[in-house]
Amino acid sequence: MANHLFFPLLVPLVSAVLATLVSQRRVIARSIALAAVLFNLGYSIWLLLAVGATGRMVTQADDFAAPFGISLVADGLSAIMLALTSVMMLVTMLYSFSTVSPYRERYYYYPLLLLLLFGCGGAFLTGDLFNLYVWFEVLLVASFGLITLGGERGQLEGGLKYVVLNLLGSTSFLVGAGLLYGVAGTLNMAHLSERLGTLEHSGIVTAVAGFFLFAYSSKAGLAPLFFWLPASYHTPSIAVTALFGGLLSKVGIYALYRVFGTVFQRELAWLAPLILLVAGVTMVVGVIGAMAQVNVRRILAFHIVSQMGYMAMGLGLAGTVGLAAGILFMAHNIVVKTALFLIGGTAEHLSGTGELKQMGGMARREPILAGLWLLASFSLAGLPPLSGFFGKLGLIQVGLEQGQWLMVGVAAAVSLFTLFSMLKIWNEVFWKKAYVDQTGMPRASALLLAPSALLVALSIAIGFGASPVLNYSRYSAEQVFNTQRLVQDVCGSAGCEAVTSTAN
Amino acid sequence: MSLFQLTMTALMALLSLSLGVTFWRLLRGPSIPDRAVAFDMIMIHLVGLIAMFVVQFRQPILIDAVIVVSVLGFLGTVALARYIEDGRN
Amino acid sequence: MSLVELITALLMGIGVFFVIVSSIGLVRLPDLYTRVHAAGKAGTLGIIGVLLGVGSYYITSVPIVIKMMAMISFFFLTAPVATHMIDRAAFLTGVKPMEGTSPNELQGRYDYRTRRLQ
Amino acid sequence: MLGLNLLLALAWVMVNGSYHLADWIVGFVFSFLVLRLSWSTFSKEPFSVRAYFRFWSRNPLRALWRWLGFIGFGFVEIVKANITVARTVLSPKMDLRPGIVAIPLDLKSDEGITTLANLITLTPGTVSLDVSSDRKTLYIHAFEVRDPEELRRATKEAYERRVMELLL
Amino acid sequence: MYESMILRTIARLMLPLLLLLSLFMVVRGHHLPGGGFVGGLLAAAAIILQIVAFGPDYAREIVPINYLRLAAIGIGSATCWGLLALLQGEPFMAARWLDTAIPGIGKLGTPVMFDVGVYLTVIGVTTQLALVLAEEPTLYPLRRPPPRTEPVAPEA
Amino acid sequence: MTFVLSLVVGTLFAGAAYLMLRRSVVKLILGMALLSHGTNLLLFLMGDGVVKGMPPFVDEATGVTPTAAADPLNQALILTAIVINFGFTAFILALAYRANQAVGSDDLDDMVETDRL
Amino acid sequence: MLTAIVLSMLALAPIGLLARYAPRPLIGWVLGLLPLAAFVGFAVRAPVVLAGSVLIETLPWVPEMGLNLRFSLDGLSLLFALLVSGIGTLIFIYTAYYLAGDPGMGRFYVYLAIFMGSMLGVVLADNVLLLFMFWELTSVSSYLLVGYKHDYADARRGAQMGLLLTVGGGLALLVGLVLLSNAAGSFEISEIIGAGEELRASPFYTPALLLIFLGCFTKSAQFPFHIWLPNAMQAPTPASAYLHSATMVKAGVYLLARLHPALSETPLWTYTLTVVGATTMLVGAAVALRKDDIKGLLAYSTVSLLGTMVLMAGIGGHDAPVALVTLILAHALYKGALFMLAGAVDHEAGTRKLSELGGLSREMPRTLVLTSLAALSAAGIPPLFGFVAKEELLHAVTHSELTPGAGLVVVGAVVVAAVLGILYAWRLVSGIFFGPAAPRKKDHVHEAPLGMLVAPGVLALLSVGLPLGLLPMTSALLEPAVMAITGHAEEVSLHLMPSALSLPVVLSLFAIGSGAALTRFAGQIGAMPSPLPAWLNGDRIYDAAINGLLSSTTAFTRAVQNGRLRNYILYSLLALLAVILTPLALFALGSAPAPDLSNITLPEIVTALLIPFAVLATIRARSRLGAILVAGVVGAMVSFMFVIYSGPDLALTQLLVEVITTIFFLLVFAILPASFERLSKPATRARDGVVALAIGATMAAFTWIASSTTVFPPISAVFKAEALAEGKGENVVNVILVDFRGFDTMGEITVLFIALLGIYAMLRLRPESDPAIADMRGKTTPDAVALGRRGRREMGVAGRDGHDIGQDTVGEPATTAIRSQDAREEI
Ligand code: NA
Ligand code: NA
Repeated sequence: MANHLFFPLLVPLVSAVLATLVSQRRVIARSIALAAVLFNLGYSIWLLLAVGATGRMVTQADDFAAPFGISLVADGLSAIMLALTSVMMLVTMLYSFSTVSPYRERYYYYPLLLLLLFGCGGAFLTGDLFNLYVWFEVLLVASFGLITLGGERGQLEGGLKYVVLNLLGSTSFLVGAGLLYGVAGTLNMAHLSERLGTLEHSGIVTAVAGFFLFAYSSKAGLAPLFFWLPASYHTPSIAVTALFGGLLSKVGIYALYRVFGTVFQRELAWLAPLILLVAGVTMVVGVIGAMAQVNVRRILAFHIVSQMGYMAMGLGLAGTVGLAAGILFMAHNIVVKTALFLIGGTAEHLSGTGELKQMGGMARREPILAGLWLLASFSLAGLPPLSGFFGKLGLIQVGLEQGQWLMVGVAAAVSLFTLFSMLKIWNEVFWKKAYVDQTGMPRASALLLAPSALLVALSIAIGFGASPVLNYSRYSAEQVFNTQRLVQDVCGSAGCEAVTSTAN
Repeated sequence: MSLFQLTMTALMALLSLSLGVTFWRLLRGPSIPDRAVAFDMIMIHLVGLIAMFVVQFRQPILIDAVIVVSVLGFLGTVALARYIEDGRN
Repeated sequence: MSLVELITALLMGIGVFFVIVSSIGLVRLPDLYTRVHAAGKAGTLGIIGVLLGVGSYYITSVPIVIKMMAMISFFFLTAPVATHMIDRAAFLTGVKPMEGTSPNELQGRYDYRTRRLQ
Repeated sequence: MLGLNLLLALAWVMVNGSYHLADWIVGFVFSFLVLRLSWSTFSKEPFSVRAYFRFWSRNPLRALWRWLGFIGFGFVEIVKANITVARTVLSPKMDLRPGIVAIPLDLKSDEGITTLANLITLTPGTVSLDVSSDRKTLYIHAFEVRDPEELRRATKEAYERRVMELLL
Repeated sequence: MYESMILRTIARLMLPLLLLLSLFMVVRGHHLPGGGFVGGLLAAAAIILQIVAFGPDYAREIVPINYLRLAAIGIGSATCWGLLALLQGEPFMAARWLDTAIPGIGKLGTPVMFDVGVYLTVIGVTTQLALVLAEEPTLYPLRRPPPRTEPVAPEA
Repeated sequence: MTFVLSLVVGTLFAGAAYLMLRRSVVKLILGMALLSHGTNLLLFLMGDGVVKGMPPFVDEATGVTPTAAADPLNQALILTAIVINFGFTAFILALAYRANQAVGSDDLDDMVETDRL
Repeated sequence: MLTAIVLSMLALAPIGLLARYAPRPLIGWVLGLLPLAAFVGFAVRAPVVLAGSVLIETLPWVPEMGLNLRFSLDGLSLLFALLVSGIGTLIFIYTAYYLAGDPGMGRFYVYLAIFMGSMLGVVLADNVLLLFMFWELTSVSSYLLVGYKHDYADARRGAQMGLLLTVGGGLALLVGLVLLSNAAGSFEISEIIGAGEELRASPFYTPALLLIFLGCFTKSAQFPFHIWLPNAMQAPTPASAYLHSATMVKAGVYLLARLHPALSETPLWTYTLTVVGATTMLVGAAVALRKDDIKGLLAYSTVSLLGTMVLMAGIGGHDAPVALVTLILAHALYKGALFMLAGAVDHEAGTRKLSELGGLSREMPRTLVLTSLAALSAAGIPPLFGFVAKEELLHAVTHSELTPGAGLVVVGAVVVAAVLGILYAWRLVSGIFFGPAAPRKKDHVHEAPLGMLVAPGVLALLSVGLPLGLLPMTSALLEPAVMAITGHAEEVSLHLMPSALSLPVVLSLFAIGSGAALTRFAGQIGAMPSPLPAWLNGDRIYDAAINGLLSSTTAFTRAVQNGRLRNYILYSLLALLAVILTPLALFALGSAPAPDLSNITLPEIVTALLIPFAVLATIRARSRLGAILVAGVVGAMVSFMFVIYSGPDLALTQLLVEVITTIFFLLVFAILPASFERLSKPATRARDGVVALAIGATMAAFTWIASSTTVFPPISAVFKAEALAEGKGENVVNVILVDFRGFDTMGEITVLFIALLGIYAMLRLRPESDPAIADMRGKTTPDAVALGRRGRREMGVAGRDGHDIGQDTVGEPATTAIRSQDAREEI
């Protein structure tokens, strides 16, 4: 049993408790948090390699056998998500050190971050549907805390929308899990996939899948369920925005991939056209919103929505290659989106405002920042040889192979509009003459630049190392879809149903 | 069904009808304290119903539930009365 | 029906009767201050009757009997407090007593500024 | 406080229905714990071993006896009160003459006044409304007020006197 | 807020009783309805009753605990009991039981101790929430927002 | 009875939906409370049949849980859901209160500054 | 080696930053070594290629996607590679003089170097994806170069227009190339070319070709996408000369030529290119004649030439490819020279407007000579290389594979374009150097420094030198290029003097003659009002499109993201209905069993029915506290259901939570306005009611169907069986919670804990409690200050307030608002 799978959960949890107890001593709290994140980073990189080498790893929480107890399952997708989570957490934490006000730091900023890490880790590792719900709620409530931390009016207003709409999604998840238990009598995803796989076509299962589609789509901010995202993501501290924009919104996509790839494999085939439709609409609506906005973080927030469409497209292509392309795109997007928020946030931080109209002159004043922005925004728009190109190319190739002309066309067109609105920021923030006298404006310190530089470097690295990344994505996608193997890994060679019938 | 159980069922039915009557007061108001009284009475009905359920279905483990409901009824009513004092209805 | 069952049914019947009385009172009585009488007295006695019924049904079980006794004392202690709080809240929030309530010696005794009762 | 502690320990073992020494000890320890936690609600002086060992009453048995008598009295009153209420509520035409009457208090202690107030609420025709902030007046609401002075006198006579026998 | 002597007297009396009841719920929770949650909520209810009767400031003094820390400690201890097995090379939260039952309490094992952690967490969280909410100033009367100058858009 | 309770679940969800579509913050929160009740009741009905008066406890006399006893697993799930929901409700309450305070109104239509262009 | 050249050009780009430090303009010569090295590298390989071999190098990159670092050097690539690196060398030198006084020169060199590397990549790539990658990189570097003077709005606009159009076309190109590769089964260009037959027969041929055309037309500024090119003249002149005339804009032509063997000779190919090319040729020439700005004039003449090249790629026939490569070379030489010379004039005279120039022949004689040479070549006057090219061009159009009618039209168009070309060349030279001198923009206009004339000089002289003696060598260079276009061996022999008086020669002479005759009217023709309506102006259309895009997106976003939570909830509920009700109605509703109403007792039904009543009462409640209470009763009734149906733990927990939540509610919302206001209109309420009923009915149906269908037995039997033995407890639910599924519980208490942290921070950390912040916003309230202080005390940070606030960094909106306000007031 791979009991080490508990460490990336327990280390943040225990650190969060400790950081809570010492929260007023910022240096100690920071050190604890940093140590935990570094541990998770190291662990997740090891896990990435180990899973790649030996395949899926499984353990049972509470030592209660699958499918009755809660399984922890680490496969390629989990490992990728876990690693990206750690990197993003590290980067945003470093960025927080120099940007988050001491007040916010003392009011449990680091414990909340660590608990978010805890929740994400659990969500990525669990193999149990209800347990996934619990982790969703953990990370959700941690995100509630972070998004409202500071108590500004915008945060409260936006936070309320965030909370309410996300809870609708959560409720749908819970209802879906309950209905599925009522029909299929189990909660373990491997067992569920085994049981549902034996059904020819069950109407009620297809209908129940709708709840999950709604729930995860609303977490992922797919159209028409994205409203919470642009309403709230620009309100908290920059570091939090960056973390949420880069990482958190992808948890919904992860769940879509995971649950529809394993449990609802049959329903995925049915729902694929709908998912593609949703994906296309999401891309378009998101980019339209981004074009309309006039504030750095608000533009970027709408871009998250738009990019979610691409990730949903990966699922809508309903197959290993499509999912692999989606995973690649997601990995790219997590990195680049966080980078953009950090860079744009730094410009905002230095300018004292995020309104495009009142900014300017950054290219001359902070050329490194400008360079980073240009790279990151071109990557987002999918210009080669940055990571975004490969993400987009993968989707386009699979889309063309499957004859999804319209989808490919939309995806291509949207990337042009993405470029357009990124140029808007570039023009207004970096190229335009400074709106105000900048003589008194602070300079971007190395600590402020380093996190985004790291991410941009990572984006370039994903571009140049696209081959191994794509291979790993394919490996992960195959693991997701290969439910037979999943069942054997989780419940033993005879399968979960055999375990159940002997136990009864 | 024995006579005793029949009696209990009948009593429970009466009590639940009484609950409905109390509920009417809760809906009707008109003042908040009126609703508070009704709330208190509803909790008392619940205690009664659960207590009778304990007897009818021979479920002594539910007695703890009876205790908790009573405590909560008191707490709820008092808190309600307490925090509406400053209001002007 | 055994004796225990008979007693139980009797006690419970009494209890239910008074609970019903209290809820009818709640509906029929003209103002809040009089309704509180019904709730505070009939409700309490009613529930005590029911609880006594439970106690008598499980008369051989000491823990249950003790619990029932504890609950009865609890109601004795708390039910009047609840009625007092409700009455007071009503008076403070300006709920008018019915026509013909006289005397009203509490009228004007609350000092809204110092939050004291003279 | 020790007495209360023992009383709670007794309640613990009886509620658990198991009377081993271990149960007594556990009950005692738990009771001690909660009493220690809620110490300041009972005692003005800070917690000390001495304060803990101070008994509640000098003559517990007699107090117990008096309390039992009081409860019996109260019970009878409650039944009477309920019959009154039932008659009023169930009569087709309700003829009420309610009123709010202030009753001067001779009782001083919190416990005493509270007991009186509760007793008044549970007895026929009257409900305690509030106690004045200086604790010298109890306001009651009565179903039937024909003569306020008479009500004041009767209440003090019938109830306050009995409570004063127990608590001051 | 008007103080109520009657309520205070009863609330004082209730505190130890309810706390004891909550302990009872926890101890018996493995066998009867109850457990860490119910116990914790009940204990918190006992303290909330004090808040209702005495106000938050005095309630803090009556049971002077930092509830936020209590909650943290609760979570920490719950985790620690789960860690026991992990350190012995078994999955997190694998149960460890003492061989003999503790007289007066019953079988003791990590799940029971975990439940105690839950109990502490729930007390800490619920009570602290009640305290901070009770310490808030009353919300109304609010100043109303200025009247809209722009015409109200039609319903979407 | 399952059928009647299904209808009850439906009314809870309908009420929740209606309340959540109102403009008042208070109604919104009440709607969410109804939503959680509906969800809990729904989960409750998903167990191994609805059983009257036979909770999932080990029978002291026989030492085994009756097979006819209610489904313990979905009850455990509901308990988890209740507690999680408790945390969320508290959070929304506090948030709504603070938003109410910051905006100076409890009309949700006054809280449009963050995202309206 | 090819890989090394391309990648090293890109990798070495940062050395351009040296230009910030080293002595100017000497550094230009040093940096020029970079392209020179590349030029030498290609020159060294030239003999092999000219001998007919193709050099191919392959390095795997992302083989899974078909992307490999595969470069090939054949005749066409060699021609372009030599042009790119050769002209690049000259431009590097020229730049050092042109930008001598510009502090940002280092940056400029970096962009130039990136461009050069990318352009080399485009022409050398033998993998469509690799080609696309470099293709996009040239667009990006062009963007940076055009926007070099980004303080000016026009520069930003020009840069953006170019990038959007070329990247937009690039996306089409990408899709087209992927389609093509899928059809050909390979991403390697050499293999795609080999699969010409299959490709033309493939159903993907038409879409792929159209998409590729879109890419090529935008890149090569074909009508109507040409508008970006004149706007790209915002770039400093070296960039204009290099990218927007000599090299980058020819990438589209290059790609057409490259794919010619595989895709040409279909009506789609031939006529699309012919129509687009000819139109562009005429439009460009006509507009060029009317331009006052010299760079604008040159830009439109480039457009015209690019049209001509596309035309050559399209019309087919034996001679068109020859004409194409000759034109490419000739145009690169004279247009590069003209741009650089125009830059020199601009640099010295301080203006680029013909109306503000004139009579500079005395001050700038050397420039005059070089400009005249280049312009004569551009006009196709013998014996310059431009003439040779024009001969080939006319030869090609008269021997095309078009239908006779179409062929005639094209011949006419080419002749007209040639006449116009002579006219604008004349306008350029005469307008700058002759005629009346306009008032000077600068005081002392004098000859450009010699170094600045080196680069255009070389190109201008090549225009002379190639025909005068180097023609055989040129032919040898162009021959393999033509071979690459046609796909089979061709013989190219350029000659200055026609051997016979053929039709092309006649046409050529006619063009020269009529052009010369019309020169005296050149001014008038240029001053004529445009025959086109004002709105039919590419720039206006572009601006209108951008503005329309912005305003329509704004309107849409305003309507959708309208800030109203209830609308968002409505959308969500409708979406939920869509995804659950549809499958339910389609697949599951039929399987619903009939309701079973037996075995129900009165207490059950009464208490169960109280719930709907309470729900209704909650909705209808006019008083807030009433609503809160009634909702509380719902919770109580639900708990009672739990009691009856064997969930005592649920009942207890539910009830405790219910009451405590209600108390929380009271704590913060205790003092409320007496009643709800009716905020929504009746129609809204009716609509919401319908939605709510639909949701309710759907959920009821789901509950009933799912609870009555049990496809598989639940696993819960195991929990019942194992509770005592494994979990040592009699309360099975509690055993699950703390043991069997304790992990869930772990998460759940964490949720509670996190909620506490969040709420605590929300209630205690108050921006308005902070005197330093709140005073400035005038929002301090005594309560808030007290709470904030209390929070700080609890956090143990009392006494350090001032310190903290001083440190409160600008990232927080609170302080930033103040900061930016201050900053604005200072101005
Ligand atoms: Na275990
Ligand atoms: Na079922």
